[in-house]
Amino acid sequence: MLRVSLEHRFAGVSLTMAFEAPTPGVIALFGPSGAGKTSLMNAMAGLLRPHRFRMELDGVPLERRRPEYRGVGYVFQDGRLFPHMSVRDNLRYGLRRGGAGPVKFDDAVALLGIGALLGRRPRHLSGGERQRVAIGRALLSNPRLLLMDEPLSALDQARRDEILPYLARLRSVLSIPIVYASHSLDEVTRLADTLVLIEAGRVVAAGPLTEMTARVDLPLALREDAGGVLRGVVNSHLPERGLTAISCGADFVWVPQITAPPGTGVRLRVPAREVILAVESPRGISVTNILQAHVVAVAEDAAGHAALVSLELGGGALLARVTRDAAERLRLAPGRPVLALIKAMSVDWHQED
Amino acid sequence: MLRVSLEHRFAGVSLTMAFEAPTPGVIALFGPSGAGKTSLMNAMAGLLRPHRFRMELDGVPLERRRPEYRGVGYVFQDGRLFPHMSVRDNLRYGLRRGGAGPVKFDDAVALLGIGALLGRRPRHLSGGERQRVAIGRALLSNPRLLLMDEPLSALDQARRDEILPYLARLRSVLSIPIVYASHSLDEVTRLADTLVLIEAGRVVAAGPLTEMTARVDLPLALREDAGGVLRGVVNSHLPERGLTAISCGADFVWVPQITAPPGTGVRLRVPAREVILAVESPRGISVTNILQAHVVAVAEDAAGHAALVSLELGGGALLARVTRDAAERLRLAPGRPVLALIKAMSVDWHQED
Amino acid sequence: MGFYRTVTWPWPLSGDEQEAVYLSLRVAARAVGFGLPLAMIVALLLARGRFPGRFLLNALVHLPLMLPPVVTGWLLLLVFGVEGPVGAWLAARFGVHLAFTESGAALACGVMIFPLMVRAIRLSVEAVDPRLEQAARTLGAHWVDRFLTITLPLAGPGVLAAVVMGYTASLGEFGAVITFAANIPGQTQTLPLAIFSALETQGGEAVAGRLALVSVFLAVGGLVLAEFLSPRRLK
Amino acid sequence: MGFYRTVTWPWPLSGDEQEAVYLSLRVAARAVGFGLPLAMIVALLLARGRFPGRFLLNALVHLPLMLPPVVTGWLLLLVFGVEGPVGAWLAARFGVHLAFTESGAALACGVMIFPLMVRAIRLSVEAVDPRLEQAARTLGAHWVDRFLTITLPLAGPGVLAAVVMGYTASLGEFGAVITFAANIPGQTQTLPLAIFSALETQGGEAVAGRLALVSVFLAVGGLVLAEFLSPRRLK
Amino acid sequence: ADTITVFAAASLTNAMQDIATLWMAGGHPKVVFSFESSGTLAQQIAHGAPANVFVSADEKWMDDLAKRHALLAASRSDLVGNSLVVVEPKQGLKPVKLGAGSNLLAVLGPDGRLAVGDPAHVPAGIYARQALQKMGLWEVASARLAPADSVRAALRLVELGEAPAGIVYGTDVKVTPSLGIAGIFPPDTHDPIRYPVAVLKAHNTAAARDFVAFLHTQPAQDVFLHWGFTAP
Ligand SMILES: Nc1ncnc2c1ncn2[C@@H]1O[C@H](COP(=O)(O)OP(=O)(O)OP(=O)(O)O)[C@@H](O)[C@H]1O
Ligand SMILES: Nc1ncnc2c1ncn2[C@@H]1O[C@H](COP(=O)(O)OP(=O)(O)OP(=O)(O)O)[C@@H](O)[C@H]1O
Ligand SMILES: [Mg+2]
Ligand SMILES: [Mg+2]
Repeated sequence: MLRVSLEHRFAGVSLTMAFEAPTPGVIALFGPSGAGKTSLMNAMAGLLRPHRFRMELDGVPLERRRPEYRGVGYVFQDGRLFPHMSVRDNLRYGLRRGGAGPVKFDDAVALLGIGALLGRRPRHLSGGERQRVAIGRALLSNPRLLLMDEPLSALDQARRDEILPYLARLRSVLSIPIVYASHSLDEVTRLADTLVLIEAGRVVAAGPLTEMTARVDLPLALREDAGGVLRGVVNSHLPERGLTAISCGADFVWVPQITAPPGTGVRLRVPAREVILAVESPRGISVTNILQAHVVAVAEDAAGHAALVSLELGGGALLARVTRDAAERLRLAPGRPVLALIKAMSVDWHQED
Repeated sequence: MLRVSLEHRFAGVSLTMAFEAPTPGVIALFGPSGAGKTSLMNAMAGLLRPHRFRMELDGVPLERRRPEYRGVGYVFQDGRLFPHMSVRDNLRYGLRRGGAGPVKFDDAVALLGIGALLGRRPRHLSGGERQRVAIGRALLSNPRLLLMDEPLSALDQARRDEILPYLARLRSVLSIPIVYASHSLDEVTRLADTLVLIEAGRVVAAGPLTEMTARVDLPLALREDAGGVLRGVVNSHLPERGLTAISCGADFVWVPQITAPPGTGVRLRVPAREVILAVESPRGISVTNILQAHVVAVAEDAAGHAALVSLELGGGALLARVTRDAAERLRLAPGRPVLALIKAMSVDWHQED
Repeated sequence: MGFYRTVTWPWPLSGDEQEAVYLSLRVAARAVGFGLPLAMIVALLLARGRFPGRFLLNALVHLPLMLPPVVTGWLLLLVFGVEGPVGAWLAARFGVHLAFTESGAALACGVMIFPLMVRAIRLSVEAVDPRLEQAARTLGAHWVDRFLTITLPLAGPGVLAAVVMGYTASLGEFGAVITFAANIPGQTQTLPLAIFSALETQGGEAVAGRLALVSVFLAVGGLVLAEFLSPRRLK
Repeated sequence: MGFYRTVTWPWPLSGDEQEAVYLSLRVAARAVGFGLPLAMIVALLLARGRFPGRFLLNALVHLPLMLPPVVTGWLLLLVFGVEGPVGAWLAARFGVHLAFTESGAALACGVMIFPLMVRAIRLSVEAVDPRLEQAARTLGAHWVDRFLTITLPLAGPGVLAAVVMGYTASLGEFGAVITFAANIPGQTQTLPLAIFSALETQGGEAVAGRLALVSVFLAVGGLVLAEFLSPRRLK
Repeated sequence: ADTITVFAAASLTNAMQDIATLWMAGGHPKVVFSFESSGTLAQQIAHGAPANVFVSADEKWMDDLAKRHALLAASRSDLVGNSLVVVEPKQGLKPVKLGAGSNLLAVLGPDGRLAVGDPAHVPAGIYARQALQKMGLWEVASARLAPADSVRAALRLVELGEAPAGIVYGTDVKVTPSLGIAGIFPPDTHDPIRYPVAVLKAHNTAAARDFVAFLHTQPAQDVFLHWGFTAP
């Protein structure tokens, strides 16, 4: 369990935040620019000394330890590579001081794709290359807790997609808890176990990811990219149709064929805007998943043109966004049974561990 | 017209890039980390002197002018605010030197939401706040060409959504051409007129955005977030149903009601994965747009599980991604007429000017 | 050992001593005041410039540091004396005489502290991130503008250090001053010269100690001021 | 004017002159060598430390700059002379005599150049981005480690400047050395002292000029070396 | 250990070096010198400087050491004497009448200064002050002085044209070809200029005593004469 609480005032800005989250696991700090994510992380690393601060990791209070003895790895928002050292020496810096850990130098280098850069100085790197080195440096210091402040915002999608699963693996294989600040909902839903929503120096809500994403009462649901998360297990592959069946509780969800063997735990993310609701089963249509569900709650967006529908399925909860017009046509209301039509292509899947 | 060509070698990395693009307009440099975007921009600003370099804007060769007389505004990837000046003085720095321009101090401040920060020093700002100030500073220097190197990657979605239309407006109202580096396809498709795809120091393809996005032969089409772009005009609003009809050539596309008055030009982006294809018209379904189209080309992704379908509609070209299974079930092939089912919620719209 | 008991509290100062104090302050102010702008320019040239003769300039600036002050004073006489090339010209053209005058003392101090000031400023200028200067370029700032608005303010600690070192060193400058400007009470007898005179006089240790204490007070006053003005506090 | 014609090419040097050159180099090397580590520590304390007495330390370090060198030499005599508290203890305990020895000349030089070295290093240390030190902290580096691996290497230009200034200033140090170590050929007569002797000798200006030229050559050699080693080139 | 360290007033530099050469040519132990102002040397000796012999440019500093019991009392003697002169550039040399009704100040012109050793402590300056006082010129002249930190520095000011005239020792003018003596102060206008010598008690060696004795021999005295010194 990680428990953190903080009170601090900057000239003009005051921060009062507290949360707790199970460990190991990824705790996402999600909030807009200026919400206080970096300040919270600085406090956790011991670099900011707030007026009040408590921090307890698995029963061990850490707030009094000095940063160098706290064992908290930190990927800074602003990189902070050592300009006078080669990439190799930057990476080794933590390696030598943190003691040998489960992360190996060569593995980290290979994974982050920085093998060709080892001899260079940081100022000869591109923005994204720099950030990858910073991630490697923090990983190799063998921390008991890893803080990552928007580590991927300088990276392209391909590189992100490559690194994200590795971060997920860190969580489960190394059982290093990770606190992850981001304003990308996509990253957060792919990675987080616990979601801490921060706004203007306050924690708006905190809880397990799957619950938080299906709630229509949080500002999350109003975002363009809102979506629900299901947990499931790979059931079987149908190579001839290029599909894989995932069982989520009572339901099967079809996705384009994946490589994970049957039995693997996966996380499925279904964007709310891509969920189609129907009351009759359509035919001759490219949609592959037609799931039975019933409506839990309906809410309107601020403009009143879109309806947010919280759905209960056999194996979890999802969110759908439809036009108000459609909601009226289909007479959506709590308790109404509906069919959730989900393109196989709409389902993002990620291996859990 | 902006014409740029460059040849340069760094130790171990060689760059050979050339493109031309109509002006005014937004030219997006799109490519992965380390592709050469920043190097190209540095050369355009005069800060890097490549071995060979040509740059011509509207017939005026610029490559020989010194940076301070080139009139090129630059939002740097790494911020570079002046640490010894307040936010206000940072913003005014370019304002005083660039001469009075169409962008007003108060407007820029209001738009970027930095009014409360004017008295602060940059090191008391959060990462996102810093980037907003950097954008303001470059805008206010009244440049003839604006370079923006991943200006929004440190910003949250809400702030991005707020700033993007303003950047689009800059393009059309002020007719300042903008070169915009990004690895977010979303930003690029919302903003760009011309798309320059860069990879490993080479220009892979360049051309008008709408053409580039509908091609199945570019690496673009393989991305999760691939999607087609349609240009249209607001036709009419249906307040009682909360919808707006957009006419794109011969077609109408329904979107959740928008505020732009009839006659406004808009850009619609339809993600490939959200396009459903059907051969029969479905009923009792939340999908609002059912558009007639025919298949232009079909390609498979690398794994062979998804089919990329290039569609021709009455008013433009779209891309659809369906499972291979569905493509087979529906017997999709060039020339086949299909129905493209598109949720109103799936259509992102952006005002053109 | 007995000496320690003989040093007395320096106040009140005698008339001559007061005069030496005021003179020292005036001389230090002029040395620093006139030297600083020049030191800035030279520091900038050395830090950022790439021109032939750069190394020569560097060596020339260091000259007063590497020669015994007496030699510096003597070279000043050779150059700025009435028969020296510059001195003759100054005398003929403007009727200005430097030797034996307060201005001469200030010149000697200025030359002696010049390398210290240049080094301090140069170090700070070299520490300024050139990427910030690049940013200023794209905003239309030409080089003078950039220097005044970006480089110089960011090199603030160096400029402050230059002023502090120049001022304190001026208060201690002896050999070059006495050689070039002689030791004329009220005109060129700065504190160090008065201290030296006292020290060389039989039984003058106590007076020398008193005056040295005054000198220390003045310098420490300058340090306090500098500490107070230091950019770290302003930030 | 006639003087310029009388200065002759300094080579070959006479035996005494050679000895003065070697002695000067040895003294400068010892002054810089022993002074530098101490200057680093003091510079770090002044730049980053917040402790009572910090200001006093700062003032103390500046003392040799603000006093006439002769007074510094005289204070050294009072402290390190055979009758001085430290000098007496050193003599009784270790049989070490500093006053009027080569070691004493090195001590006098070291004390004189100390404020210059501290200032240069301090300036560079203050210019090191503390966020990099923070990053090193989170990677487990305690303060000595951090200082040696981050702060010091990044303050490289300052350390180099300290060495250059210390070395060149040592080659020019006069008042404190002659007062504390006397002017004994082969033992404490460094180049500046030899130059002084020449100047005091009737008709010795030409010799003084020659020796000053030697001094300049030595210092310029140091500058060349420093320029060559400067971090800018290494980057 | 046989080496003799001699602390001697700076104005003796040339003569002493010549004598040392002479001395060592006779197979005697090596002599090394430290030339400085007498005051500095005396203070260094008081602080334990390893000098065997001290030659001062005036009596006072020798008295000072005597009071501190630093001298081998019996060894103290007067070595040589010197004269005090007014020096001017040879070209356009204007002779100066020294004594009552002196035209010394007229030589300086309207704003020229008279270069002297610092009357506060430089022996030559102290003698100059005595002489000027005796001639009744001190009141006026004291405002027209250019006091230098040594008599050589004063001489150099005249040589470089900064001062039209100066008061220095006769020995100083001898070897400076561009300068000439414009007048010699009558011996009664100032204390006798004498250079006392003594062996120092703390470093009293036979060689040192021999060397002092040698200084009084005719060959040594001839060298002093050659450099312009007078008999004590
Ligand atoms: N040293 C400081 N002095 C004053 N205000 C500060 C300071 N540091 C941060 N703030 C303010 O505190 C708030 C939180 O800043 P913080 O950097 O924690 O935000 P963030 O959530 O990390 O934002 P971003 O996503 O933009 O990086 C901001 O409003 C910022 O302006
Ligand atoms: N000064 C330099 N010396 C050597 N190589 C360099 C230098 N600057 C850039 N490079 C290399 O050139 C390539 C292009 O770098 P550039 O910064 O232009 O990439 P980018 O497209 O902006 O990447 P990113 O999205 O990560 O910012 C990279 O491989 C980088 O390592
Ligand atoms: Mg932040
Ligand atoms: Mg880049």
